[in-house]
Amino acid sequence: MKQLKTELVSQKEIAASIYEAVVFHKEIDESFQPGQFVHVKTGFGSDPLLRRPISICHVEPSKHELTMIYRAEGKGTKVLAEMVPGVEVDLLGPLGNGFPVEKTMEGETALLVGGGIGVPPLYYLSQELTKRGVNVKHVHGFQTSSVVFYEEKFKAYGPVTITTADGTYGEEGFVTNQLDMNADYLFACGPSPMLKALENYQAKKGVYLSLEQRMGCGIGACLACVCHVQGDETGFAYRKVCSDGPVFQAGEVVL
Amino acid sequence: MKQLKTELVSQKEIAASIYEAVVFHKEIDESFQPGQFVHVKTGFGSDPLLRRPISICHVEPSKHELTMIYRAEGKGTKVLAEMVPGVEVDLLGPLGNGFPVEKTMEGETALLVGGGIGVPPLYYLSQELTKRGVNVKHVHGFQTSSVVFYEEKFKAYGPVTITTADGTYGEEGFVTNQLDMNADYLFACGPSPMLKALENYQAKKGVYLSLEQRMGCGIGACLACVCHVQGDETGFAYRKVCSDGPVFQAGEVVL
Amino acid sequence: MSRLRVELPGLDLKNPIMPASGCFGFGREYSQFYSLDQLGAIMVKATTHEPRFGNPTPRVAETTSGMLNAIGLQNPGLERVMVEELPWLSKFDVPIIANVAGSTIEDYVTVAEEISTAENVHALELNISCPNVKEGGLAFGTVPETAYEVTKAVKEVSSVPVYVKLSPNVTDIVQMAKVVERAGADGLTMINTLLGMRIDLKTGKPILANGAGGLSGPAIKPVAIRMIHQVSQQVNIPIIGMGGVQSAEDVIEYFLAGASAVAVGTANFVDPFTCPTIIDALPALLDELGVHHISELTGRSWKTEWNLQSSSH
Amino acid sequence: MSRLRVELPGLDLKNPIMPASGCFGFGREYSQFYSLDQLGAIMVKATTHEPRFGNPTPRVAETTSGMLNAIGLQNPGLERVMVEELPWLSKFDVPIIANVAGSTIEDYVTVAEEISTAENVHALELNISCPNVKEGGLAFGTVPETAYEVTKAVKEVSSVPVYVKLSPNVTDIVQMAKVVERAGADGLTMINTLLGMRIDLKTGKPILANGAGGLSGPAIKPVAIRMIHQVSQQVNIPIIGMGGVQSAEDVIEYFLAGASAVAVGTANFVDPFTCPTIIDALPALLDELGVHHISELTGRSWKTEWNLQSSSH
Ligand SMILES: Cc1cc2nc3c(=O)[nH]c(=O)nc-3n(C[C@H](O)[C@H](O)[C@H](O)COP(=O)(O)OP(=O)(O)OC[C@H]3O[C@@H](n4cnc5c(N)ncnc54)[C@H](O)[C@@H]3O)c2cc1C
Ligand SMILES: Cc1cc2nc3c(=O)[nH]c(=O)nc-3n(C[C@H](O)[C@H](O)[C@H](O)COP(=O)(O)OP(=O)(O)OC[C@H]3O[C@@H](n4cnc5c(N)ncnc54)[C@H](O)[C@@H]3O)c2cc1C
Ligand SMILES: Cc1cc2nc3c(=O)[nH]c(=O)nc-3n(C[C@H](O)[C@H](O)[C@H](O)COP(=O)(O)O)c2cc1C
Ligand SMILES: Cc1cc2nc3c(=O)[nH]c(=O)nc-3n(C[C@H](O)[C@H](O)[C@H](O)COP(=O)(O)O)c2cc1C
Ligand code: FES
Ligand code: FES
Repeated sequence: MKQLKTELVSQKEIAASIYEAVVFHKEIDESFQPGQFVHVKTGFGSDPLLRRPISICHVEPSKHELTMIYRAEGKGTKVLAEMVPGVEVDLLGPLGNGFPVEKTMEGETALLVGGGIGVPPLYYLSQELTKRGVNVKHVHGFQTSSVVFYEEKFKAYGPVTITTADGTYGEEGFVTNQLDMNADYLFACGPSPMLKALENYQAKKGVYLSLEQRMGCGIGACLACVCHVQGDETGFAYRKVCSDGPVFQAGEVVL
Repeated sequence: MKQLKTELVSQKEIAASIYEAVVFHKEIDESFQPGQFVHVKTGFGSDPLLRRPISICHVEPSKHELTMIYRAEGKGTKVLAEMVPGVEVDLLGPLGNGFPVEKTMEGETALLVGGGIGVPPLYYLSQELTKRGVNVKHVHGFQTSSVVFYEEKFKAYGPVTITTADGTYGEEGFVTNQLDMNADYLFACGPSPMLKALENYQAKKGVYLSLEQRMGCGIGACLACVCHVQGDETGFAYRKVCSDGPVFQAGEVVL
Repeated sequence: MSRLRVELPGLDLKNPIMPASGCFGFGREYSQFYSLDQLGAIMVKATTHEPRFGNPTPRVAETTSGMLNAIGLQNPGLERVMVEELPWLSKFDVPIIANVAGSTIEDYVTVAEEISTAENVHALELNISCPNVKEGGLAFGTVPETAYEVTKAVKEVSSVPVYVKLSPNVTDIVQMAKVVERAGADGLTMINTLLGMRIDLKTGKPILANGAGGLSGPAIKPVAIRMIHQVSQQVNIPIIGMGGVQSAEDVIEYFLAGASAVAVGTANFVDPFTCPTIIDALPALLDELGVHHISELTGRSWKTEWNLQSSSH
Repeated sequence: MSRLRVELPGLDLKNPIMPASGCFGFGREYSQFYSLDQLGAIMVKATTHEPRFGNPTPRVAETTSGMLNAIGLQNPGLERVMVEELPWLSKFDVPIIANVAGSTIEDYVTVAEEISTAENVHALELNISCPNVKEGGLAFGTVPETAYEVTKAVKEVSSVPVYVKLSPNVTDIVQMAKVVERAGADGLTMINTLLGMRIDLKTGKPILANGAGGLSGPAIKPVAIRMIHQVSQQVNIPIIGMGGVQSAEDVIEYFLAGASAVAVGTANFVDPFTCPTIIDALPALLDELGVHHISELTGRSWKTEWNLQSSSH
């Protein structure tokens, strides 16, 4: 976990309001793991004030480059989208605990389920799983055709099913209708209703969900991002999404 | 008076922390007069919030270009200095009443006295006076040699005496020690102590001083920038620096 | 445009957007940018009985996403406002809300009585919350008893409905609101500025000649939203909200909190076209939110019926 | 570095910069960025008698140049703070200011009595101004009588000096300050957050699950400066100032207003190195201002002797 004043190498709109930004810093290396995130300062003054949590979509350790994919929707991400190559992008990272890639073994199967801007971290995950010889399948849900991204890129690692809520691309409906029920692992990232729907998926070896929560510090100090622990009777047990998560095993925390 | 979303054509540091910025907008034309100013939005969000008043240093009506020279010192001007050619610079202008160029006549003499960042508006003034056949002399005071600018440019219109407070360039001391006492007109812009010292200069035809004041709206609506009227017994008479000024005849308002 | 039309005591507004008092003078300057006919109403600069010069300069200072002002109620006095400013404004088809200030209750009464007779003045805004004058001003707005008295006295003489402008510099804004409602106020306008200060590092002294001043701009919006959210649940008179409004989205936030109309202050200085830009943007934003008429939004953040409705979506 | 050294009741600070309570946990996280030895002191997260989970999420929302929080005093409770957190912090050479909170006076007394015995706790900060808990919290900080009582009760049991943290959500901050001074407070810390709210346009409801929350960050700095300017002229106990501090310049502004030390809250989230960066920048800034020792700046904005001195320059 470091503060890195990275350089914006490139930035492009890869789908409607969805941007892919690549940053460079010599300390970007293999310590950045799939499912971890970076906390990004957008703009220069005090408006917007807080950093924005963005998942690590990909890291090229040899080039010291990190890719993020984000939707420019609110104030901060819109400012980020306006930043041009060459400018400094201040980020904290790598933050949190990612997907447990190290638990997986060659020949196992993993189902990766992403919803909207929950899809990006699965890309890096898919690559790392593939490297270990895990067989990967993807199911990605989007609102509509114009916001679909990275389909081809994911195909390099395994089959990809796309769903759109309005049926304008791929299968109509939600990811939950397209799940292969035989995977050893399920790894998912997306909006909270999607995660809730996946919580009871019976994967043989484990279901891991990446959560979202509004954050202050992003490093575990401010207690903005806590969630309750499942089965805790005292009511006081908690996990911090930023530093204990964002990835939790299904059943660990209350969604 | 219009809101113009101009394009920043060029920007360079011409002396220590002194920037020359040129902006383009097709509505920049001869209606922009020497001594008037523009009210400039710096940066994009709400921080900094208020516009910054900057004098018109020069206008090229044929090219629809306006030049400003400013010192990057506080928050807003520092943000402005970071803006790169191609970006939009939102300004209101032309604002206020400038120097009464139209009163001058061929063959008359004018002494132009500038202090620090009060020098820029005199450049456009000097050009316009010269066009009318007025004989122009310049006395410009600066803190120190590193912040002296535009000496050669002013020389194109008439002799230039430079003073520096620390004696590192030109004459040591203040502009007030270098005044030719025979001019028909004295036109001055600079810090308030300098203007006070010049208030009683006996020019045959008139002394005109350009004032500075902290502003809110810049157009006469908020009453942030008022000054008292000399000799007013009621105490209620006032002038607004932004819309009645910034140029006043010596003796009109209380400095 | 009828989806923006709002009716409030004394005010039939073609839209609920108006410049806030003190940030628009008497309209002359901004009329150089656009026709004032577009505005829902205009809250003109505070008027006192006698002319006032106000405070020494500097009168404004910038803060992070805000500004401080200590104008000190400079104005030409009741007579000139009646003879010069209001008649000039009458050429526009826009109701005027006259901001009334004073140092004593008699001052308020005198101004209110006369100014409320001006043809285009459709409502008064009682400024009992100006932080920038020594006597009166803020004191009226922070002491419930005086707030009550001045409101009641003005109500008795005013020919038009009276809105009372609340100060945020109080421990209990709900109490103040209830007190002025009880005194007969027809509506509330809130919030006036928060008391603030900036100090110049070089001189070591406050930037404003007056020392402290009133903080306005986007920085204070969350305080205004909170207060309107609280007050609108406890009173039965409408609220015109203000504080940091810059966009149509901000306006919607104020309505959701409990406002029935919204005023724009500091933002006029930042972008002179703020009011017409907001007015133009509102219909599309209402579409996006699936709302037909803007008034449907008032108080939705706390209205439980709406909670039930929306949860069935 | 002796030009930054500051002595306050119970506190011998190598510099006057410390993280503000609730914005730095118990130091563990930020110790990954830099050694906590560098800090003047640490104001740790509020401790209550029993553990608390706090409020439901979302607990934070961004505002223009500020943020709202409604954490709700989540903390592991007195016992674990005594056994785990404070001992962990004792490996650093830095005095701890323990932030004490509760729902009843007894709660405060219990926590204060015990926590003040911890070896590295050099002072208490009495949090009578938390806007985010239903009972106690803000109520203690807005009613003079209760503020008096809780301060007095805690003073009686505390083994270390007691600083009282004032709420800005009051009509008369000077009165509150005087009351707690009279009750025996050794110092003041101010300000806690302003009450604010943001509403989500899409849901129509407040962003924070709690509804309202505490506004912090640069947006509130002018309010804090104004209050410290007022209070420091009326009390004889020192003030640790806070609210929107981001830079060494901000720190100087607080000193000029009347603070004797300064705490950094929200800025830690924006830049984790804010405290050490400020500490490093201060000496050069003092040089620029021609000041030898930072304490010389306390209250200069209102000290008349300094007016006279400086005018002879
Ligand atoms: C661990 C984690 C990883 C994420 N990864 C990605 C990603 O790879 N790509 C992507 O597009 N988005 C991602 N998000 C969501 C992203 O953080 C928000 O969309 C973003 O913060 C919204 O900022 P804004 O400026 O667009 O909106 P604004 O409305 O201006 O945001 C205001 C405040 O609310 C917070 N906020 C608003 N929406 C969210 C949200 N959904 N989750 C958390 N905070 C929010 C912002 O961080 C900010 O503090 C991730 C969130 C988390 C927690
Ligand atoms: C009519 C007029 C013409 C001017 N022309 C020029 C020019 O051509 N070149 C130039 O460099 N400067 C000029 N100035 C001064 C310039 O406006 C200030 O230096 C600038 O506003 C400071 O902004 P900042 O962001 O650097 O400082 P900040 O400290 O961030 O400013 C904070 C606030 O104070 C105001 N302020 C601070 N100093 C001054 C000042 N000296 N005068 C007025 N407002 C101030 C700012 O406008 C802003 O609202 C002019 C001022 C006026 C009134
Ligand atoms: C320069 C200035 C002058 C003001 N003058 C008045 C006034 O005369 N009467 C009044 O009731 N409010 C006055 N106000 C307060 C505004 O009407 C408004 O309540 C406040 O600024 C908050 O809104 P904003 O954040 O949109 O500016 C003034 C505000 C500013 C900035
Ligand atoms: C997330 C968060 C949690 C806070 N928790 C506490 C707390 O536990 N006790 C307390 O006295 N103040 C608490 N505060 C208030 C801060 O200590 C500080 O007074 C306030 O945030 C203003 O300073 P700032 O603008 O630098 O953040 C908290 C503030 C924030 C932002
Ligand atoms: S965001 Fe601060 S603890 Fe998680
Ligand atoms: S700056 Fe507003 S009247 Fe001059």
